[in-house]
Amino acid sequence: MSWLPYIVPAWIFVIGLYGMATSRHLVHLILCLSVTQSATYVLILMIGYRTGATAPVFSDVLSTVRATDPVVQAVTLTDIVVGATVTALLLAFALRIYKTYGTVDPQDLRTMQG
Amino acid sequence: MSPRARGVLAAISGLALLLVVLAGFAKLPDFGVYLGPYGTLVDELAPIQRKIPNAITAVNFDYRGLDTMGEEFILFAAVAGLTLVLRKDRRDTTDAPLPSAGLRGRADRSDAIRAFGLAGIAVTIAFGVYVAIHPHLTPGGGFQGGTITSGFAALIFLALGYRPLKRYAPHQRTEPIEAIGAAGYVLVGVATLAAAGAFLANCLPLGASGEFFSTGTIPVINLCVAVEVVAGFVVVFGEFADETRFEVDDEAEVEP
Amino acid sequence: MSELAPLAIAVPLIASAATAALGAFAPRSLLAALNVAASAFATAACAVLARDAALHGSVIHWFGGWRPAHGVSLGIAFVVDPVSGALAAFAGLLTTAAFAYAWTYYEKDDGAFAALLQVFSAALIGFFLTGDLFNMFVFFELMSVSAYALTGFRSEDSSAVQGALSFAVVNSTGAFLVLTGVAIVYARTGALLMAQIAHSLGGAADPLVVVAFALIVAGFLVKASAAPFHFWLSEAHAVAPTPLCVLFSGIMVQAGLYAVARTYWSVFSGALGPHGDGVRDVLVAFGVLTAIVGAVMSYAQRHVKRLLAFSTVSHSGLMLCGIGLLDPRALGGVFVYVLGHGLVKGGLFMGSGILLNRYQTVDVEALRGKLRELPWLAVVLALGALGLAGLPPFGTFVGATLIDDGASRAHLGWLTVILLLTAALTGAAVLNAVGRMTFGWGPPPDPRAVTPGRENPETEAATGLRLVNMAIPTLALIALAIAFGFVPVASTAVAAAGAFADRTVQEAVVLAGGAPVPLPSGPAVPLGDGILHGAIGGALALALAALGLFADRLPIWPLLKRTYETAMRIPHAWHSGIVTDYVTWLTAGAAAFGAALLSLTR
Amino acid sequence: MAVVQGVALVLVAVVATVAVLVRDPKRQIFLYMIYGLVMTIVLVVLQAPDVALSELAVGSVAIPFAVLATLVRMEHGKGK
Repeated sequence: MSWLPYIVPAWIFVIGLYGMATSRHLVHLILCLSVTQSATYVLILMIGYRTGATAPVFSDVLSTVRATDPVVQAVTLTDIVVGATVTALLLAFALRIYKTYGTVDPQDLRTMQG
Repeated sequence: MSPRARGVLAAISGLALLLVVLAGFAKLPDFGVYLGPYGTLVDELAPIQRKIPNAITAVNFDYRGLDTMGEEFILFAAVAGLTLVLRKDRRDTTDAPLPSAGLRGRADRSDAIRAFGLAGIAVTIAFGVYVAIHPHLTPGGGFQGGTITSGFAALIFLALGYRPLKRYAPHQRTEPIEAIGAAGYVLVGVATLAAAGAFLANCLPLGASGEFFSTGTIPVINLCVAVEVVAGFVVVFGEFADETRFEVDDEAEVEP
Repeated sequence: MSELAPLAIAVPLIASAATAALGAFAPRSLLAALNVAASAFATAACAVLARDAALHGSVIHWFGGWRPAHGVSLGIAFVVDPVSGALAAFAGLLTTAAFAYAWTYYEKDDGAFAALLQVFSAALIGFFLTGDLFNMFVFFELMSVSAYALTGFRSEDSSAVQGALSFAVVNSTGAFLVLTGVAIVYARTGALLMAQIAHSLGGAADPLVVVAFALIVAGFLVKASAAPFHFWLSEAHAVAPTPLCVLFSGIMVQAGLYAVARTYWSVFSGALGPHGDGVRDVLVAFGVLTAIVGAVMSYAQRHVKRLLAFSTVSHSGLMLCGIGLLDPRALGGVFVYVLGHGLVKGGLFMGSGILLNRYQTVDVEALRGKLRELPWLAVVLALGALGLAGLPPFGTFVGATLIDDGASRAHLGWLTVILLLTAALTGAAVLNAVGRMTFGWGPPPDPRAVTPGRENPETEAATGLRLVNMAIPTLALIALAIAFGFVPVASTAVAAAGAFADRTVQEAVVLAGGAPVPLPSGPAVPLGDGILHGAIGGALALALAALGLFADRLPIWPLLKRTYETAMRIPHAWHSGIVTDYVTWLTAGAAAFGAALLSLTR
Repeated sequence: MAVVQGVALVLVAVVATVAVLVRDPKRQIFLYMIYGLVMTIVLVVLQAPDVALSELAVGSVAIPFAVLATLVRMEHGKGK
């Protein structure tokens, strides 16, 4: 049953989606999207984790201590920075929408119906 | 859909998705058991092949350097899009000053806050740069250090105000720098393609492990990334700071 | 020769950064020339690679020079087979056309449009060429982010930003699904190179493999705009700058479909092969749903760009059916269809851009009778409509023929009928609009319906040189679409799809460094039945268009009208324009897709 | 170590839930910052110091800054 910890990223992913789906404010929605994305980081890093291992930074080249998977960490690292800029881009969109319509409730923004 | 109907449907389908995902997760290797050959191999080989103690950096800037190049341009595209939306919009519609003070009411910014702010800015830059330039030796690198360093722009704005931000972190001028950082990464790739026959293959001497000038192309690429990340986030901070700009304040803003 | 593969993305990226850095100072003509040259280079590089791959076998470039050691890959590889090379070249071609069309487009812009478009095209090319699953995700994100920014480009028009937001929220969520799938498949195999994952997965599937496949494919289906993940598409298309719509509809959506095929054939076909029937049923079901929803919605539109966008949804469903048949012959048909459809749809979007430019609107009712001033454009649009319906000699009919072959080989004869009908309906939608805009035919609009206001013109009014500048690429794409039908590609496409689907050869070549295998000559493909089918499709399109235009003269018109309007309320209600609804549908769709796959592959 | 990891993981799931269910962005952003901090702890106990550094800078400074600026702007009503 040692897969139980994986419930955590699955839960964060789904609760983030639920928050997006029921959101009534675009800024809230964007932060929920960011929470959903963070679920993927947790999942990826958990997958690369190995019990008792250290971070894959070796102070001396001939180290014999087991290390965690550097690939997953490299992957996550860049993703976090990218996630932040995408969040910023979305906030800019939300702000622009607000300036026109005076609202950021998705329910009130239905000009695209059809 | 009505909000209520949507809430119900979202809850039901979210639950269903959770079950589907968990059906797969249940067959994952136990937590704490890592089976894959990839990471293990990199851990073994990176210190030998690249004379680098930090295996993450080796993956980021060499073994999977192409991914990082892609991520660099994601940053580039997102910042360009953000600038486009916010700046064009300000030019078009909101030239008129807004009525009241914004994020930083200047009246309540005491000398103590300024002093702490200045100290914070100095520490942020020092720490950020330190983290940014030693990725081949310790945890850190252009991404981490770059984001930390760029925090100085946010601090200037919060502690000192809008004008100092414009003066010490003029984000319109950092935009070309961001592009140069992004282009630098690709140009390293093209140069190594010409020199070593493969895109992003190392063609510089590796040096001795643990020294500052070692690991070949990695510090060069790291520098490009650091430049781009700092410049990119300075633009982001500057653009959002511009959004809270009110002319009333600009007049009264005190230089530090 | 493999050096061309990284250059195909490096050159556009450098051009992009240079455009952004110099945009404020350099003369516009210089930047335009730089960008067209960079795109043309990328196109040529991909074409050469594709040709090379066909003649000598897959072209592989190992980034950083890290070849696999002892069967374990350390790095990332671009693996160019004839299919991925050809599609990358096509992406380059459409980008070049878009740059040419936009040559004088954004005169007040400081280069941001060109810089972003260049990043977008590099991302597409990288997406097609890569042989690494995580790298594919990176290019997927790069493509998406530059597309969001480009969609919101006309930010003076606030609905553009709104469309961009819906697009970004839905597609980002899709990307997270892909990433989750990649993560759990990495946990199982410890590999990211597709060939190595496939090797390591072997021939056994358990729920983990099925769920990983479901998540990855569901995420890519968001990009492919399969129902119920398609809602973002019409919004993004309606507001995006026209040169961009050409790329969105012509190749970006198809990139999502390509990724579905790539994921199945290069990664999961060994493990899921024994459950092929279940996978096929699910994919075809989603494809049919998409084809029908898209066609019906397309026919109901009066905004030309939205009409074309929904028609893209429908054609994407058709191609998804072709992929879902899991048959190399149908798959070859899909690849031909991508090219044929991309040329036609690109031409149609460029035509709509001319309308928008000249009349500041693309609302059919507002344009009633106006197209008489531009008879050549009416002809182009009508021809494009017939191309959508699959009338020979448009390239689409060759693709449709092969997909039909696959369907009958899988004993799914009914599928042929549905695909014929939906394609005809999308053609009819355009013909209907052309009839109204040119001759003022058709019943007048319901006065209760809201009339959309003037749209922001994308450019200064088209006169003289600028009109010529926009007309040339439009005509060129439609002409190419017709000419493409005469190129004997069918047999080669089937052979290329066979190589694309051959996982064992890919493993041997990529992972073990085996000798590449040149493309064998494909089977003979008789097109007789296909020509007949295509002719029926064209005739159906004309008949359905006539029904929309002249049905008000029938005695049963009031009943017909009431029934139609009542029935259409349901799909209209789905397309509510509310982004949270779209997220809900996406969640429901992903759950349904995963659950269906789990139950059918037990 | 296992206990610390367990606690951190449960905590991150709880904070995520709260951060999502608080509907008012003005309050949500502070929970989001706490979420960033908890996430940083999780990353540290998963032996990912590099990632933790990034998350700290992004989740506790960069995104909150952009969000707060956006919310301040929204306080002032629509443009023009």
